[in-house]
Amino acid sequence: MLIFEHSKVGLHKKNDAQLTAIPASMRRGESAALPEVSELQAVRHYTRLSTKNFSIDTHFYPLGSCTMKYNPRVANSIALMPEFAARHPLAPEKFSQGFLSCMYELQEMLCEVTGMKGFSLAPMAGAQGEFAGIAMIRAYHDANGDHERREILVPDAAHGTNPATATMCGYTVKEIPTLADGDVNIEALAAAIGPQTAGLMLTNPSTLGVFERQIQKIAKMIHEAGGLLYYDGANLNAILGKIRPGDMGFDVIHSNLHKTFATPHGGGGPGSGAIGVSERLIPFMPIAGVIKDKESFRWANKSDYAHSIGHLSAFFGNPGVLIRAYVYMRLLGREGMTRVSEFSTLNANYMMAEMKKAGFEAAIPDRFASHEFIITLKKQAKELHVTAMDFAKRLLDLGYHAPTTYFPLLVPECLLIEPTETESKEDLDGFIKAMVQIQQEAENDTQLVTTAPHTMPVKRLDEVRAARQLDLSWTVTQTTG
Amino acid sequence: MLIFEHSKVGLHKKNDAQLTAIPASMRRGESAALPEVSELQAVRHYTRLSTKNFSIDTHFYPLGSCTMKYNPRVANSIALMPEFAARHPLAPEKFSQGFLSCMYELQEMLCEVTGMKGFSLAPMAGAQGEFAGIAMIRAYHDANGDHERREILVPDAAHGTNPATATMCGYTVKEIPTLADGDVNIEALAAAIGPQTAGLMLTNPSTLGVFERQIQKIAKMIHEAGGLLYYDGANLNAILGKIRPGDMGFDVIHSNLHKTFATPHGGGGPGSGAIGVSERLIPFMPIAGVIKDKESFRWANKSDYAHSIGHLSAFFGNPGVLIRAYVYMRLLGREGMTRVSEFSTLNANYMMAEMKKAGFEAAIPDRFASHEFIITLKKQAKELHVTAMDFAKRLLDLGYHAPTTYFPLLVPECLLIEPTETESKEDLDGFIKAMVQIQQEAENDTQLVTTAPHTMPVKRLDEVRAARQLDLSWTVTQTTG
Amino acid sequence: MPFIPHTENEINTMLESIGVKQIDDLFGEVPKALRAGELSNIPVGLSEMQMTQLMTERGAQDGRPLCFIGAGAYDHYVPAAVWQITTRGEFYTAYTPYQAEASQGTLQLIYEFQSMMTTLTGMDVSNASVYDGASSLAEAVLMSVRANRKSKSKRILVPRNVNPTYRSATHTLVKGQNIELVDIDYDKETGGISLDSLKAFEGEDFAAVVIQQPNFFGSLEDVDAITDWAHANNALVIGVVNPLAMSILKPAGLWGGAGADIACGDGQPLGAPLSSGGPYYGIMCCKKALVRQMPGRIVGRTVDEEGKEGFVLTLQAREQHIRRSKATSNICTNQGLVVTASTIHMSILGAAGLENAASQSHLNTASLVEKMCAIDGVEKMFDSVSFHETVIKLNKPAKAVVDAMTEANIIAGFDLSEAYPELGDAILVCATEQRTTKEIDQYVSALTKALGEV
Amino acid sequence: MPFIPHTENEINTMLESIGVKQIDDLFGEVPKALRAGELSNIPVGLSEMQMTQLMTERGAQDGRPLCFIGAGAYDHYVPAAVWQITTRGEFYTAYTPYQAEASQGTLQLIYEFQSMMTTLTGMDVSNASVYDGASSLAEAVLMSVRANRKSKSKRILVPRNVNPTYRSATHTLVKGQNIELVDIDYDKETGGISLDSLKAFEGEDFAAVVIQQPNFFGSLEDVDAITDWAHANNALVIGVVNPLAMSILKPAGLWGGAGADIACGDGQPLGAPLSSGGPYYGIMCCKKALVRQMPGRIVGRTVDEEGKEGFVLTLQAREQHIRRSKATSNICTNQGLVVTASTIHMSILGAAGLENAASQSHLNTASLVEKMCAIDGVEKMFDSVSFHETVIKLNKPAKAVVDAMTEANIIAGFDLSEAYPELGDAILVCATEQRTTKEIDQYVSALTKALGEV
Ligand SMILES: Cc1ncc(COP(=O)(O)O)c(C=O)c1O
Ligand SMILES: Cc1ncc(COP(=O)(O)O)c(C=O)c1O
Repeated sequence: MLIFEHSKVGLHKKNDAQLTAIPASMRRGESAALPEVSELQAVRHYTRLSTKNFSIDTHFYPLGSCTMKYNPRVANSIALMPEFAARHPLAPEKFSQGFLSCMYELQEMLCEVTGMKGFSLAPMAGAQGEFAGIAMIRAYHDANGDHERREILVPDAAHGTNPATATMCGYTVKEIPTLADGDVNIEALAAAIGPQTAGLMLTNPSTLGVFERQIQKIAKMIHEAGGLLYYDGANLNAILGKIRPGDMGFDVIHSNLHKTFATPHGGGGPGSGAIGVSERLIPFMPIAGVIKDKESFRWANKSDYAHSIGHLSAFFGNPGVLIRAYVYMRLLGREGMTRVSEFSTLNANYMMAEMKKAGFEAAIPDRFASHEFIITLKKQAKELHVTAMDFAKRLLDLGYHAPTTYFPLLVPECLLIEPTETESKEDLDGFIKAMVQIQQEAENDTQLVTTAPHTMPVKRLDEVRAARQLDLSWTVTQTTG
Repeated sequence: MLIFEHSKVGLHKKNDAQLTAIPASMRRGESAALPEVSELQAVRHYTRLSTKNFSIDTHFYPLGSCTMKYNPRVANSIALMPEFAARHPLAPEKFSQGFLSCMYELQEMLCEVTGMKGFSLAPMAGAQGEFAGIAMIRAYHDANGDHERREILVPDAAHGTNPATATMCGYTVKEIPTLADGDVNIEALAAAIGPQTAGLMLTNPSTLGVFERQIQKIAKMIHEAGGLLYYDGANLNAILGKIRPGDMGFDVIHSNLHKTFATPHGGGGPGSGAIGVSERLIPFMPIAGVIKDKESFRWANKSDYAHSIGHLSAFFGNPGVLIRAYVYMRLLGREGMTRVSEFSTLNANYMMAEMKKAGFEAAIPDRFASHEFIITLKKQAKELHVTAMDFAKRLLDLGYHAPTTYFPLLVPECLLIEPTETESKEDLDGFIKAMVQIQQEAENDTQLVTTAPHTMPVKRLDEVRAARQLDLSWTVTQTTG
Repeated sequence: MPFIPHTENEINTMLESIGVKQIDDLFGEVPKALRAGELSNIPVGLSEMQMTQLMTERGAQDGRPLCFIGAGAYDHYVPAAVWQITTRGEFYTAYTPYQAEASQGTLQLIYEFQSMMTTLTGMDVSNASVYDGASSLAEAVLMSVRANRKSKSKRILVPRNVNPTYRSATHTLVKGQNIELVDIDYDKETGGISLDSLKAFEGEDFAAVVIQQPNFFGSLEDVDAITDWAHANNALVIGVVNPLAMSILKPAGLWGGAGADIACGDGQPLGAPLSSGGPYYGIMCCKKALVRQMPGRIVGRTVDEEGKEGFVLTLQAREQHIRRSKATSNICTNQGLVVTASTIHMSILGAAGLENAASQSHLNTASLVEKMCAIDGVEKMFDSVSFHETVIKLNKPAKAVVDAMTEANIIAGFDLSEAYPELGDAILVCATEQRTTKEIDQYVSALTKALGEV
Repeated sequence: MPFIPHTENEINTMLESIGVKQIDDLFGEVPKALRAGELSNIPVGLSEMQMTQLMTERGAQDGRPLCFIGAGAYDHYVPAAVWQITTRGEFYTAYTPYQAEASQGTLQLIYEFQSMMTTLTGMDVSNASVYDGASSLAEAVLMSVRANRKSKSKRILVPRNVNPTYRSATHTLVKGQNIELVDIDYDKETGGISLDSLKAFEGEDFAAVVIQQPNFFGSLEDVDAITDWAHANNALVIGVVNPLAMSILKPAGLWGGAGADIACGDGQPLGAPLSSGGPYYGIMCCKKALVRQMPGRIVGRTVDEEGKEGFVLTLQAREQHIRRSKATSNICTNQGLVVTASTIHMSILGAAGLENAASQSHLNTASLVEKMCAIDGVEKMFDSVSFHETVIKLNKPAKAVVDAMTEANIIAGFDLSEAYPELGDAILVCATEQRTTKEIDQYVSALTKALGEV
């Protein structure tokens, strides 16, 4: 039932405030048709609704490329402390030293752990970080009078936001193929590079779950051609503290703090796509950063960045997310960073090894996985007509959130599995057991799998109907009619 | 799975603190066998465990005599404000004026709404309030040299805590029968009263859900015999703001703040059984109350109460509960008090009327209900062999918490139903519909009802086994064995 | 090891299964030269207790000043239930609802949110949020260029009284696609957009006209006239709205004869704490005909195999994970959790609750302004109708006055001198429903004192 | 109407169904003389926003002083996860788990709690809590009188170094049943109970001997010797324990040759915020043979009709709702929610976490005491081993010193002069693991200053 269906007209009372100063022609005639319910009805409705979700706090959630790790509860309580939660974004600096010092230190720690020279916390998600990065690359070329560079190179395994971002920045996108072993096809890359090349966007380890071994060579090729290198840091969890994008030669990177730095994903956000830059891109950084002047902290202004790409948001990104990331990094500390990549990698490789032993086919079987790995179910699809999606849905019945399905696009019938470092061996083993069970079901009782899930609040939903007979909002006539 | 079954020996690390000052003979040999789990494992375990409960926030919970009304969330956030949550009970008065002023005002408001002359917030639940009240009655008689009064009168409909409390205070208990119409049998009462009578404990409206019409007469009888009147305020919700126990002639009352004043029941507590007294019992009040001296507030000490019964607790009852009750009372205000009793009474009478129309038998059919009423299923038990407990269990399947079963003890196969004022007509109607459905099932598919519940995490549990083969705690050998 | 659930024993078993000796072997493919050294600029880890102590200190440094500033972020009351439920693990720690069957909680909630936004703005459809108010304007601009069939232009008319940071961010976000934002100046008397100033642009081709209601100066625009003018000139209308104001003002969908085409703005006033500027969320609503040009997630209601109602992400072919370089936007992660809070907030308050907060804010600001203007040398800058913000002209340097008032633990308002130097010493003040009469009086006496001192 | 979900229409429909004209008719049976008038001493209702403002002010009045006081309530760190999960509606707003099938969450949690308390105290069984430490001692005393088959006595030996409020509350709670608490004095040198002082009672009949470990002065008792003496004299042993101390000290179940018979105490150090004194919870553990004499709820593990594991309230025949006037106690509602928090707290910390908190508190107090005693005129009162509290003798009036230190925003300790006048100017100080070195140094300089001034 929708909250609107609990609504009773006449329940709520308006104050009789005098709005005579506002001409009637500017006022609203009828009140908005929001639900009229008691506080208990609202609390009960949304409490019950919440239980229809899987989440990290309730389920193992090995969604590849998403780094669904534990979100420490203390980060939440600190972010909601009244001093932070009620702080106005434009508060004078006198009322801001505590907050600004945290943001400054967060910038510094991110520089250190990524090997970059400057960090901006402004972008509000990974995709906005990508935007800021590519916009800086463009501003850099523009500042050099280098206006002919109109192309961004993107491997075909890349996340959809990469090409979409390049387009948004006015670039055309050229796709680079990937080899069977997961590395970029260097020859194809060499052929694609030219005076029109503005830059390359790369994830390393890639979304195929392997480390790009030629990275130093690739960086050299791009740089020699006058292009810049963008690092999509969605997979930073895999190398945190062990390998630094700056050392690999990247000029600009984003880091999804809502992944690597354990801020919650909130059922769709908010995130933070903080961006780091090499020395030469510092003048192009977006507004607004935090600067330390002797012992006090202040907001950066335009004069701090000669060629700033400008604002990305109304204020300063998502500070509530940034506070959470700051807390997480300080809890881990120096030594904890490396642990993240080590244990996320251990977990992924253990799962891959065990699943291979159980008969599943790894997409890249002969290399170590990074923090995630891919299983391809193309054999099952062909022989049993059971797809990766069928496995995914059946996993829900067995109490596991499904891995990412059908991404990256180049591996057929794939499941991209990312356990993260905060999951215990017990849960990894449970997941593998569930996969083995589904495999047996697929062989012996195919329909059980192809019609899954059976224990969720709904069965498989009609997506075609959803797109054709658009029903995007509730209207009163729907209940009376 | 128990949290212990997720435990892995060796997961947690101890600091290597030097405890050399403590002789080894006083130290513990082996560490306690507490679980060793990660924070995520603990969070996930208890988050999932919570979802196995029914609660007000998730279900209609018409548990008679328990007043399961909405517990405002703001009361929780205020009680957890660091200034209140981190306040030490023995903080000097300089650091206590804010807290003490709330407690003082709470005392005053409780006096006003109950018609009593003094209030103590010390008792930590209803039963402790009863204890304090009966102990005061005893201290009063003792102070008068009236040592022969050794008997407390209790109607047979009374809650179990009433006779248990009297015993705890060293009294013997004499039960008074109730008439079919729910009133006390006045003749039996008259016969029971004598020079040995210390007092009478009464709930009004009674646990039968009707108002004791002879209350003024009863009060007179007791008082004339030299006894005092105790009011069990568990049912105060029924008369809040409309009728005051003090005006009915009670000398001492307790109020379950965790019922009438909407503090949560927390799966078994904590509560508060604040007690109010008439003028003559003020000198006997327990320590510690809050006293206003000019503009500042202080703790009462022994010299404020000439004959105090003493301490009931280590500090001052359950202030976290008291803060919540204070917030609730201030939110309702003067005018909101009466609304509580009016709407809880409306809801109960509406349900009783509708259920009677649907063919159910009310225990006291010809009187208005108070805020609760009783349905007796003795016909169903006799004719269909379906008991009140069967109905109760089947209700769980249909998404409703069961009413109180088999209490009060004198009505056979009873369900004591208390909807409270915060439930909507929609939910009352839903409950009635469910009862009608169960009645039909009982007639047509008896077993469905007698073996319910079918959709809960467990089916009916073996209580006899639980009591005979006592298994009250987990031990390591249980998993290895 | 905080947050790592592995014992030594388990680690060994796992390494054995993989067939390596130590964890570091798993990084064997990485060139040695790329291995990081010690991260000496990162402090060593703190315990949760130490971290809480540290942040309690940091918070105490900032204190809790009295807030009389708005300028795009408003200090409204949020019922306690809102964030207590929002931070339940099931909402807080879920991902974007890709697996619909295991995400009906979030999906139904978003559907309810979309329904609430459409009734509030009077538009046909809503998405599930973009980042914030500024990015919502940028996305609206991009969308209008894609959607306007009557215009080939990449030029957008943007009044100077639209939030200056929104304008600046929009410029950043759209300039890569060669979209030009053309300024319209505001009327010096009223601070609003006059039809006269629009006349200068008649006959030119614009993809859209932007209207902020209330505008950045807090005043109400004649939205009907501007909307009709834009439509008459084949431009779409983008309304930048304060959603709380929408509860008492004419909703964007009803502006002029045909209504705004796109409504955007910041959802912060509907349940998001100020939180130093975010997370808030961007509103994005439009007419039905434009839905396929809309960026971001959209949830639709449908049925399952057994005909039972359920909810899914729909029209995904617009999005980057399907359409890649041809997507309507690069947005992926949005501001889901704040949308959750906002939906619960609106459910608890209802229309009446929003209207009460809106009108009390209006009245409080009016009272503040009246009391301020009784001080010598203080006056209203514009002759206009305010919602809950007003520009005040001072006879002393604005920055110095604002600074002086921090001594009284007051944030006095937004100093307009940088964004609008032509206004001289002017501040934008705001008193929401949370400001008590006592606090307003405190403000007025602090201002009197400050003006005497600077 | 806050919290009332009825519209006028619904009210009318409901009244019609009942067959009355107005709600007031439902109160028709109540004598007119008993109808209450206006409740003029109760203020009119506040909105949630106003209430929050009011309580923010009240909280600010009390501030957040530095806490160096224990005396039964200790300022330990509680991980943030604990109360975030505890206040989930499903735990927070459920009733006592009478309907087992719909309460498996709470029931399993209590079973886990019982398991944790037994391993911590070394006892066989635990109940689901009584009210607090004081009431747990009272219940233990009543229980010992019921349970001691070797003694007919209603006399209990209680050392004077047991928490004085516990002793006073116990007296209140047991005197109705003619139980007598007999004082044993503590040794003036050590503050502890010496075997010598016990000798005086040899040959007398006592139902039980109470031992507090650590005692109210913070010192450790020779629990083995006292336990053996008690058993040799046919008395049961009631241990009043600090459960956090139990993580490093010999658990009550292992005291002497046979172990304590009943362990009680206050659960506050295991996850309950100080909260002005409650809600905390009372611990109640005993030997298996005494379980049927135990008061309060007990949860047992059993199976359902299909053999599946499940949990129920058990041994209910002990309780008031069944046994009425013959019950083991009148307790009904206990401290469930705090037990929930405590169980989660112990799960997150584990034994190692508890031990770390306990030993760090021990070391911090030792450091505080050492630094204090370096001040002229300040010395330890007793020659004894402390856990995390110590009695300090001052050469100035204790009350005046404590008062003076409030100026430095410090709660200096518990003034012992009322409860133990014989000790002269003495305070009981405590520095938990939360007190930093900086704070301890702040304390010491504030004390130096205070001693100079008073
Ligand atoms: C590889 C990769 N790049 C970029 C992104 C985009 O990040 P966001 O969703 O925060 O915009 C994602 C997130 O899904 C990703 O997995
Ligand atoms: C009528 C009645 N009296 C007394 C009590 C005892 O109150 P408490 O459980 O708070 O001790 C109850 C609670 O169940 C009750 O219903």
